[in-house]
Amino acid sequence: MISMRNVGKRYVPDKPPALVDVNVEIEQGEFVFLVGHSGSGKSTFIKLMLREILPTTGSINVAGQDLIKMRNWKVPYLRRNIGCVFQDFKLLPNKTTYENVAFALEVIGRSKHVIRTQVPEVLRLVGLEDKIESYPDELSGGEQQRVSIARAFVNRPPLLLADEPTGNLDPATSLGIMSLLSRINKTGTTVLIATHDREMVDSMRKRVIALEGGRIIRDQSRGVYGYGD
Amino acid sequence: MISMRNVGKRYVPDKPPALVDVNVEIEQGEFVFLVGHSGSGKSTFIKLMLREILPTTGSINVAGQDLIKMRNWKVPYLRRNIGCVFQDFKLLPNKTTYENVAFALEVIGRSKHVIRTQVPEVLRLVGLEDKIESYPDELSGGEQQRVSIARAFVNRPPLLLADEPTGNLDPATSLGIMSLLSRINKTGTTVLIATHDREMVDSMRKRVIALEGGRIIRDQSRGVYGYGD
Amino acid sequence: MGINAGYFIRESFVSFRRNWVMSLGAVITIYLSLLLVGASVGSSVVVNNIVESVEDKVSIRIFLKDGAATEDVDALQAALLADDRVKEVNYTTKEEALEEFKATMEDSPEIVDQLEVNPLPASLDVDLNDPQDVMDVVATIKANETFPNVADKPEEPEKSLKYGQQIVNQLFAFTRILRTIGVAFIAMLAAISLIFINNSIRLAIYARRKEIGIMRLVGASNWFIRTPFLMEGVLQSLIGAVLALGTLGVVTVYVMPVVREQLPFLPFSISSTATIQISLILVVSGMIIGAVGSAFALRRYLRV
Amino acid sequence: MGINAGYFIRESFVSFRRNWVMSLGAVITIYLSLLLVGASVGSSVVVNNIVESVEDKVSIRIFLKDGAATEDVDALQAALLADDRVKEVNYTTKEEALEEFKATMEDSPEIVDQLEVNPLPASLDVDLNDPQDVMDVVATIKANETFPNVADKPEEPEKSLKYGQQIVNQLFAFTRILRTIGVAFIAMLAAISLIFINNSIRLAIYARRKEIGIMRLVGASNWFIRTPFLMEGVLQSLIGAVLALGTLGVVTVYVMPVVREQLPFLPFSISSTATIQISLILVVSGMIIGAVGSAFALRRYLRV
Ligand SMILES: Nc1ncnc2c1ncn2[C@@H]1O[C@H](COP(=O)(O)OP(=O)(O)OP(=O)(O)O)[C@@H](O)[C@H]1O
Ligand SMILES: Nc1ncnc2c1ncn2[C@@H]1O[C@H](COP(=O)(O)OP(=O)(O)OP(=O)(O)O)[C@@H](O)[C@H]1O
Ligand SMILES: [Mg+2]
Ligand SMILES: [Mg+2]
Repeated sequence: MISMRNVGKRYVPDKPPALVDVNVEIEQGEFVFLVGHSGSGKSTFIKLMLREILPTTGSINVAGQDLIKMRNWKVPYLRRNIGCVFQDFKLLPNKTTYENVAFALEVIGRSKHVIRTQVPEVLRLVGLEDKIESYPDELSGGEQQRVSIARAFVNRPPLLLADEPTGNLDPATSLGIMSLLSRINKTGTTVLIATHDREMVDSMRKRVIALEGGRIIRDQSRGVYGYGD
Repeated sequence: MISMRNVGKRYVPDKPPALVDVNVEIEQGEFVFLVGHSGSGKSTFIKLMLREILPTTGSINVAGQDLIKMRNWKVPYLRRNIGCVFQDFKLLPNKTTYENVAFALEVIGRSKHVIRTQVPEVLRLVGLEDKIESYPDELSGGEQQRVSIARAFVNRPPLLLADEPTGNLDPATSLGIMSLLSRINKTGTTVLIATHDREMVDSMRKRVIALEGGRIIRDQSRGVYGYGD
Repeated sequence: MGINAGYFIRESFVSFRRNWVMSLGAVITIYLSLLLVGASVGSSVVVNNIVESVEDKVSIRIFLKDGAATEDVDALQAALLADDRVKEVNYTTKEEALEEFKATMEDSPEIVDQLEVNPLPASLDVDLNDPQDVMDVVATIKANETFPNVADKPEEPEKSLKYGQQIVNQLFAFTRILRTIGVAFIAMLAAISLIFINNSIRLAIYARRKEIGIMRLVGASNWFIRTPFLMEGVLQSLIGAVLALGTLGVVTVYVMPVVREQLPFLPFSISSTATIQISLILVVSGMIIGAVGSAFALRRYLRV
Repeated sequence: MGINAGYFIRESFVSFRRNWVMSLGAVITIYLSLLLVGASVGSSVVVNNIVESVEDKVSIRIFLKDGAATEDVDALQAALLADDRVKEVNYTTKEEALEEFKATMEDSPEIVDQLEVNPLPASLDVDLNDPQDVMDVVATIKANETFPNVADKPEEPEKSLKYGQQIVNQLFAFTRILRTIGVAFIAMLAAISLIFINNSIRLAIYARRKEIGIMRLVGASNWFIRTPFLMEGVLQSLIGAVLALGTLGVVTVYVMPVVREQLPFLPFSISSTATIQISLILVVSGMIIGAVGSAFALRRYLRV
């Protein structure tokens, strides 16, 4: 599903790079945690996958497509196969909760009928059934995060990326979201989660990739959060 | 320092209110955690304190001033005595890390000399000494959060509010921030932290105010995160 | 993979309403720009009419010598009439010339009273289709072979022709400049309007660049993002154009009659074809500007 | 609590640079608006000069009867000269009148040849300070007691006075309309420019409303937020005004001489005082518009 070879990313020429020599293979259907200190390169990793940015060196292959050689106009089609929960949510400020989630379906040309049935269903799953008409700035931080989560998987993408999906959620809600992601994974979706939530990582016992200073320092199946602190 | 009496807040007339009948007294020098599920009213509580919004009912007193009767032009002077870490960081996008932090000092008319010595000092405390010239969109989520923290206490305010200050930070960095806040509290600053970080709350054993559906359901000194999940 | 056709229409209207500060800004800019352009095109049509009516007074008078052979005069007249540039040729007899002279001299009838013989020559009066051709036609007349036979003073051809020699040059120099200035001014206004409109659309899209980036990240293709923006641009332009048209209409209906009353001697008028043309140009160019402006402004933000 | 004076200056320049899309938009708008206003004020000065030069040709000629008493003529002349509205009064003798007539009749010298006695009357030619007063002065002359004594045809006062009766009314009606249209057009342009400038400043500030909200939340007082915005607005306006001035300067230096060469008979000129006045007005009004526009646009977002 995902294959990175010798990937490096340097945002500013004379500053230390955000990623160095990253080699990763992720199979279809895997459930992977990406952990690391603040600034260790987790979001950069995810942005590369979405082709939001291009790597400075190395090659990336997602869903059988070479992201470096990919033509610009093909990028939207790649992204439609990737659901992404962004660290800063990236909700459209002029659209309601409902419209934000529906947008992901409109983009791929789903019919009105499909949208009308799927969107409320997904919003119910993340516990936002009574915030359907609210604009993002009328939502609490955790509610915005859940809208972002709902939008990410409403179109059942084969690959789900989540950048810190529970940073603004209380432990109970986090647990709910995690079991939701786990259920989505069981249906065959590949799931990659960048997180700081030690409790969650430790309890799930899934594959863990740990970054530090842009390098992979650990890649364990059935791992734990680690870092002896 | 803070006194709320029968405070209620309803954003939309025919929706359930965000806060109901809240009565709280917080003394100068206290260290208080505010916990609760997503959407339980924590950010609303903090916004009321900053007079970002006005309550629908009840009265609020912060630092000896009645916020409901307060004239509009006096609000900036209130806010200069309150450092606040916002859940969505609220950094100025056109200013660098340094300038964002310096802004809090410029606002209160501190001299260039003071700014030049204090800002780098504070940025070092939150571990951002090498991100001084970066703009917010060149920072990772956790780095932005730390800029927001640095800005909140750079002018040594008597009251420090923090809304989810470690949501985007790894456990190690979180711990560093927490011990920093605890040290700031020891110098006499009142600290109020809205958080979901169970580990942190449980380890600090400070006063905990728990909200649920906008009501205070628990107010314990030396409490724990609670919620048996 | 059917696309909701209604999506784009709904989307552009909703967005127009929700981003009303921006939309209003764009509409106002388009409205005023088109108003300005429309007003100046209208005024230039009016000025052009006036200029033409002045120019139409330019004609050539050929003085004939007493007793010129009728065949010669007829031959000259026929030759002139055969010329494309000539509208009509009238013959003025000596007596008619004297009557005209008396009319102009009515303040000093003593002068006319003292005249014993009629000193005024008969003449051929040549009206032209395009007054600008006057010098050319004069040259043609001088070159005509029968002209010396009939001219009042054949040895001095210049003196046998009257066409306001100095005035004509000045008049045409002036009207030429006036027309050039008019065209230049309208071109300038049009260019400035374009820049203004493009500017305000660019600002409106700049203010929403984050949104566009988000749409891209969620997998929207460029045309999917662009279409509602373009339609919104067209909608804004359409509203602006209609408002401009309405204002111009009101001015035409209520202000023009007042001006016409004040200046009954000047041909203040715009034909209804010209009005319809101006309207159509305003609306169509408004819409094109809106669409093209939005498309250009969007390009920058559609790359990520 | 000393304030860094330098803060605001630095802040407004830095912000101008970092928000250059917005700044550029505002500068372009201000530049073109002021250019438009400046160009039309300039043109209206030129047109006004032309109109005045045409109007200056309006004068009153009083025909005197042959053998009118010199004292009476002198008395009338003195009375006229005493009038504020009269610039000068010249005496034209019968001989001079005949010379003039010959000059106009040079095409038909036969008419002049046939004259045995000089039928033309002597006259007093009255030049006015303000040509618009012509009708009033005519009335005054008719009311003057020595006028009937010297008039060529005392029983028909209208016939003893020549001032282009029909032409004068038409001319003044036309120039009045021309002036009104000129003023209205400039007023419209100025109003539209104001709206444009305000519009683009408003859009620029709208695009930064989030920032303004953040500043408020961090404890910045309204004037602390406002000052850099206002200074930025003034800076933008200043740049726009200077660009507009430069463009107008280039046009005056390079284009005006060409036009003047083409139309030597028309007084195409703008005095340097007028130029300086226009420049000053442009720059100052530009700055005021920038400051006031920003202040107004900010008000909405300074409430939280
Ligand atoms: N656009 C950019 N320009 C320059 N530097 C950048 C940019 N984006 C990120 N960086 C830097 O790259 C490094 C890695 O950033 P990244 O966002 O990947 O971290 P992260 O692991 O997601 O951290 P966090 O947990 O705090 O979100 C950081 O030091 C950051 O400052
Ligand atoms: N501007 C607003 N307009 C309408 N409703 C609002 C607005 N802001 C917040 N709310 C609602 O009020 C409730 C409380 O919101 P608040 O932001 O205080 O929650 P919170 O405790 O901070 O949650 P989280 O932990 O998710 O940040 C939520 O249900 C939210 O949807
Ligand atoms: Mg990150
Ligand atoms: Mg909150």
